This record gives sequence, structure tokens and C-alpha cells, in this order.
Amino acid sequence: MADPMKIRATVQGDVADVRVLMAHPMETGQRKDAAGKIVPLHFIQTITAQLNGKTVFNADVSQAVSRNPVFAFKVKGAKAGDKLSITWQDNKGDKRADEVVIGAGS
Amino acid sequence: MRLACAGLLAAAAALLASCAAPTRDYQPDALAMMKRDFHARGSAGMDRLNEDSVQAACNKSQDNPPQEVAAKLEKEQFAAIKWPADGKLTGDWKAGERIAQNGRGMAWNDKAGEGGSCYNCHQVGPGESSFGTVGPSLYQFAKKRGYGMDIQRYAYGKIYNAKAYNLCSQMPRFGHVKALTEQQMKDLTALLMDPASPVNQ
Amino acid sequence: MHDTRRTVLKGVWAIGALASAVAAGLLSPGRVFAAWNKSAFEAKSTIDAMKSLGFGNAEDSKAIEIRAPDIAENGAVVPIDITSAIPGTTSISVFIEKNPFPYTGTFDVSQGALPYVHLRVKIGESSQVRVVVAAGGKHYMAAKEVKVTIGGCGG
Amino acid sequence: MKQALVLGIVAAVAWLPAAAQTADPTAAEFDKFRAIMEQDNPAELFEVKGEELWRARRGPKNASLEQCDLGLGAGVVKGAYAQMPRYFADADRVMDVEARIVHCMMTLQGFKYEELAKQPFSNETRTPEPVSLVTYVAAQSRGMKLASPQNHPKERDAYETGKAIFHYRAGAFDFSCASCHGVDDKRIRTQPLPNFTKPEQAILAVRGWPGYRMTGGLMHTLQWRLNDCYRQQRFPEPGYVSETLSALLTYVTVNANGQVYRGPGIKR
Repeated sequence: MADPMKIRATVQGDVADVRVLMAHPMETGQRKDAAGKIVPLHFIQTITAQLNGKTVFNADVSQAVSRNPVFAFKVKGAKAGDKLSITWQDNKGDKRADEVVIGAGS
Repeated sequence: MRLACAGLLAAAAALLASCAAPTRDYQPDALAMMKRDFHARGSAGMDRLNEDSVQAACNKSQDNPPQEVAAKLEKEQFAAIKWPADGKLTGDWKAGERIAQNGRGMAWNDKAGEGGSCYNCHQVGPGESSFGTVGPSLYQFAKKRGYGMDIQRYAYGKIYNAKAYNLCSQMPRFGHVKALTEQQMKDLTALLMDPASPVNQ
Repeated sequence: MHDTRRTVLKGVWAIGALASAVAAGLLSPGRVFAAWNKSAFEAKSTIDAMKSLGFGNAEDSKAIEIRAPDIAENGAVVPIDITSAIPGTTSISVFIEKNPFPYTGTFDVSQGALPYVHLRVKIGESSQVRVVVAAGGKHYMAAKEVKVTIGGCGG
Repeated sequence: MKQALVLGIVAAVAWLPAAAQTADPTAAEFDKFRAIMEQDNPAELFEVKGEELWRARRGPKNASLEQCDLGLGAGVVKGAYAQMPRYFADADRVMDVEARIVHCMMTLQGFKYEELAKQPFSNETRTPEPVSLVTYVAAQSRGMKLASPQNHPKERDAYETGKAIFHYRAGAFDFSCASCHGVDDKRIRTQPLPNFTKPEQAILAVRGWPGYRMTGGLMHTLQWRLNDCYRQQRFPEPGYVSETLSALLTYVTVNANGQVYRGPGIKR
């Protein structure tokens, strides 16, 4: 199973600043391994974020996203204590979902 | 004395230089430790830990050997330069540019005779913005110095053995240690000397 | 996009798989109609990818801010910040023109996110990074060049 | 004779002073984005992994590392990294963080050195456990001042031996560590080369390590950094967590003592 994401979500006013780190090889299908064999395509394709269960952000991405992806986005209408969950799915059907409670900003 | 220094180290790092004067020469300890801890790998044998005469003179003097020692060793190094038998010091500058760009060669996972690593330390051609500054810029090398045989000979000789000119130079001795072939050194000389080379534009 | 949707809706197994994905919480109902656009992602040029996405008539806009390095320290990880000041922005799409497959992704901000995204991408050689923003049924674009250099010993 | 004369003239014109090293625009451009990169650093993923590994019962002895003494007493992780390398009486040598963690994995958990040293560096398919553990331990000294001790005679010997190793020129290219890291304001290709003999620059040898390296997207420790420096120095290979590397790390860390460690970093 995939390793957990690291999600940071803090609110400023009514906007949550969300930053997420994902553990994923994001193989381009062009890299060769030590034995000279092509490593097959393996990458995250879709990302969905939900605020208290309601979808607020979607992304479709390609293998050009860097290994161990980093994304940041801003969610409207959020307050401290709300639940923010993020889900990704890759081209092999592997998926990972993690949730955090939004913290108060500085 | 040493204890006082150790206390100062933590308190005021700026005093480090004055405190760090060792009570004895640690180089034998250092070499013994390295010989115990290192192992041969690929093309890099344990013999590489041993100093040759040039390295020894520079290590002993913090790269500042007495004038007469430097002059004698530089002369020896110069005498050991093998000049091309055909008398021609330049080859193809385009091949030279590729050699200058290539940073491989002589490491434990490399073969010999791969690249000259020139751009690691020098600005060379104007088209490459990713160049190091450990060595001086070589841009317009011959345009500034002239295209004559003396400069050609200097360029080839310096690539072959930089220590023949400046004993404790940080530049490798590419010909002396057979990191580059005669043809490769000719190509690099052409990169610096050919009036058509981008270096001289 | 239409190809993929048709495939999804054609076979019973596909509908079943989709339904279970929704049930598993993997896909929210909100994203069912935005299936991963295979033909755009596999296009070898920005123009072809934009055609697949229906972005053919995008016009230049100064209201799209792309913050990315002029020279990337490492092409394997190039940070890009994109902010759209175009009213009614619904999505932000990114194309790295010199990559083998330029289309890098679309970020849908229409359901409760601000028109902003930060991502990090691989850029194989110096390239224009093109951004297309969808707003009010129209498309707008801007571009920024990122140079990629050799950083270390090269060995 | 004539040869020498020609050489003299050439030498006089050959090395024009390097172009005045004003602010390097390329480096400035990198710096502009460094803060962004550090704010969201994939190194954190390995920090989390390392903490799990620290607490997990593992190895032939099925023990956790929670009894490992990193110098501040068994199990004390907070602040330990900022006070390493240091002398450990039970091993009778100076150890850097990775050497110490490997020592604990051997003594507490029963792992064998040969197994741990076989493939000690991260690659695309595997991040060795000590790498994640070092990342976790280092992160627990975030924001603290470096204070690698120089009290025990062996700590002072390690500093002086490390200094001698740092300056020792040998190998196919006549390089020492100081060839690249002994002068100010130089760079290799576009990569700046800090002068580790100076306190204010020595911190750059410590800061940012362990580091998430953008090349390959791999987590690496200073053991890897020094190993790869020696490869590029055209030397034979230094032993994993050997005393030579602990001595070198003592030299540069003590030079940086008093300066703030900012936690695991991100590297080109």
C-alpha cells in the first residue's frame, strides 16, 4: 500500500491554505533501471480534495509531475476544525486517501 | 591551552583559526585512517591514496612549496610531457567541445578517456551558461593571447600537465595520468586555439 | 474527453467499476464527468493537446500570473505557481511545450477553490510553460520560459 | 632555457584575474525559489517514516531503537543531532549520527554491519532504513544551534585528523576536499561551492542535510554526500560510517558550531 500523504491545512479568514506532499515514484516510462530495462509508466492521474465531504478541488495530471509530488491550493469557505481530505489514484489503480483537521492560521 | 581553545570554539567560532593550531602533524594519522577505511572500487585502486612527489610537496606545504622545490618539480613534470610525434598540437574543435562538456572519466564508475570536465571549472565557449568558476575563464583564449605556436604549445602542455607550469595548481594532469588521449588533448587545444572555434568569437 | 466518457458508459463492467469507485469515496460525484483525458495527455504537441481539450481559441491574457524560475536549479523539480485574476475562472491547465507529452494537467477550481495552484514538474529541456485558464466558457492563455541547465559536476 | 623564458611570458598573460565576481544572477535565481522548495519538502515524508522505524520492534532481537543513546542519554532524540558528531565511550570512537544509528541497529536490534553497508544509499526503488532514521533524528534538532563537542581528547583528535583528511591531495586528479571547498566564491558548473574552512560557510556543509535531492527525487544523508564527493574526487571508496567520514564531519561541523541547524533540507 502507498505511504501516507503529509497534508498541511491552515485557515486565514475563510480561505484554507492547503499544501500536500505525496509519496509516489511518478515514473515517466522513459527511465531505465540499473539493469538497463525501461521502468514502466507509473504515475498519479487524479487528485480530489473534499471539505467536510464535499468536493472542492480536482486535478488530472500527467507523469511530468515530479517524483514525490507537491501541490498547494486554496479552499474557500473553510474554518478551523473543518475536515479536509485528499485522495489520489494512479494509472495502476493504486490509491490513497488521507484526512486532516484544518488548523487556525497565524 | 587546548582546553581553553575548545571552550572558545563553542563560544566564538570566529576565533577558530587561532585556536586550531594542532599540537602535532596529523597527516600521518589521517593517511593511516584512510588506508584502513577505504577500499578499491572499479577503476579506482587503493594506490590512489598514495602521494606522488608533486602531491607530497603540495600537501606538506599547504600548496605553497619553497621556490626551489617548486621549480625543480615543475621542471621534472615539464620534461615528462609527451608532445605529439607528428608535431601537430590541434585537432577538431567540435570534438573538443564535446570533451570539454563531458564531466566523466577516472571515477570508480567511469572508464578513462571519457571527458575533460572543462566546464566544471572554466567558462569555455559562449554558448554554455552553465560553467564553473574554480579556474579562470577561457573564453577568447587565443583571441586575447594570440594564435601562435608558443600559445598552442602552452595550451597543449597545460592540459597535459598543469603542474609543469604551477606546481600546486588545482587543475588535473590530464595527459600525465592518461585521463585523456593525445587526440582528445589535440581536440581540446583546437577548441582553445582554432580561429573558427566559438571560444575565439 | 468524449472518447473516455463513451468508453466508460459503454460497458456494464465499466459502470460497475465507476459506481464502486464512487462508493469507495475515491471519486466524488462531482468528478465523474471530468474523466482523465487520455488523448490530450498522449498528444505530442501543445496544439494537439489543446485541441483534444477544446482549448482551440484561447486568447492571450495578462491576468494570468505564472511564477516559475527563469533558470531552473534542477529540471527534475521545477516549482510553478499560477494565479488567475480572470473573473469566473473554473480551471487552470498547464503545458510544458518541449516535453515529449506537453499536457501536464488541469486543476479544476470551480467547486470551491480559489483560482490558484502550486505544482512541481519535470522539464526535460529549456521550454515555454504555457497556461490555459477557462473562465465563463472561454479560454485564455499565458506563457513563461524556463531554462534548464547542468548544475553539478556532470559526472 | 628558451623554453622557460617563453613560459614565463605566457604565464604572465595567461591567467588574467578572474572576472570580478559580482552577485551571481544564476545563484540569485535559485535562492529566490529555495524558500518555496523548503516550505514543502518531500524530506518530511522520510521524517515520518523514520519516526515509525525508530519506534518499531525490528531485527533479530525484535527491539526498537528507543533505548539508543545518541549522546544525551538513552532514548533522547530531541537536540541530539545538533551535538553530533561526538565521542561514544561504548564504541570508543567519535561517531556522526548515521554511524551512531547503525551502531544502535547492530547492538540493540542485532543487524549486521555487512547487511547495512551492502547498499547503504537510496535509489529509485529503495530508501535504506538508516536514511529515514537519520532524517527523523536530524529533524528533532530543527532550529537548534550546532554544538558538536570538543571536550574528549578523541573529539579533538577527530577534528585535527578530519582537517588533515580535508586537505589531503591525492588520486588521479590531485584533488582534496579543499580543492573545491577551500576557497571563497567558486562554483562547479552552476553549483556554488562553499568554503568549509570558514565558520560562516561551514554551516552550508551541515545545513540542508540530510537532504531531499531533486536529482532522482531521493533522500540522502551526509554519508552519501561524502561518498559521492570521493567518487568525483577520483579516490577509492570510503567505508560506510567509517571513522574517516566521522572525522571529516567533525571538522566541518565544529567549524560551523554556534550556528542554527534548520532541519532536513532540499538539494539540487
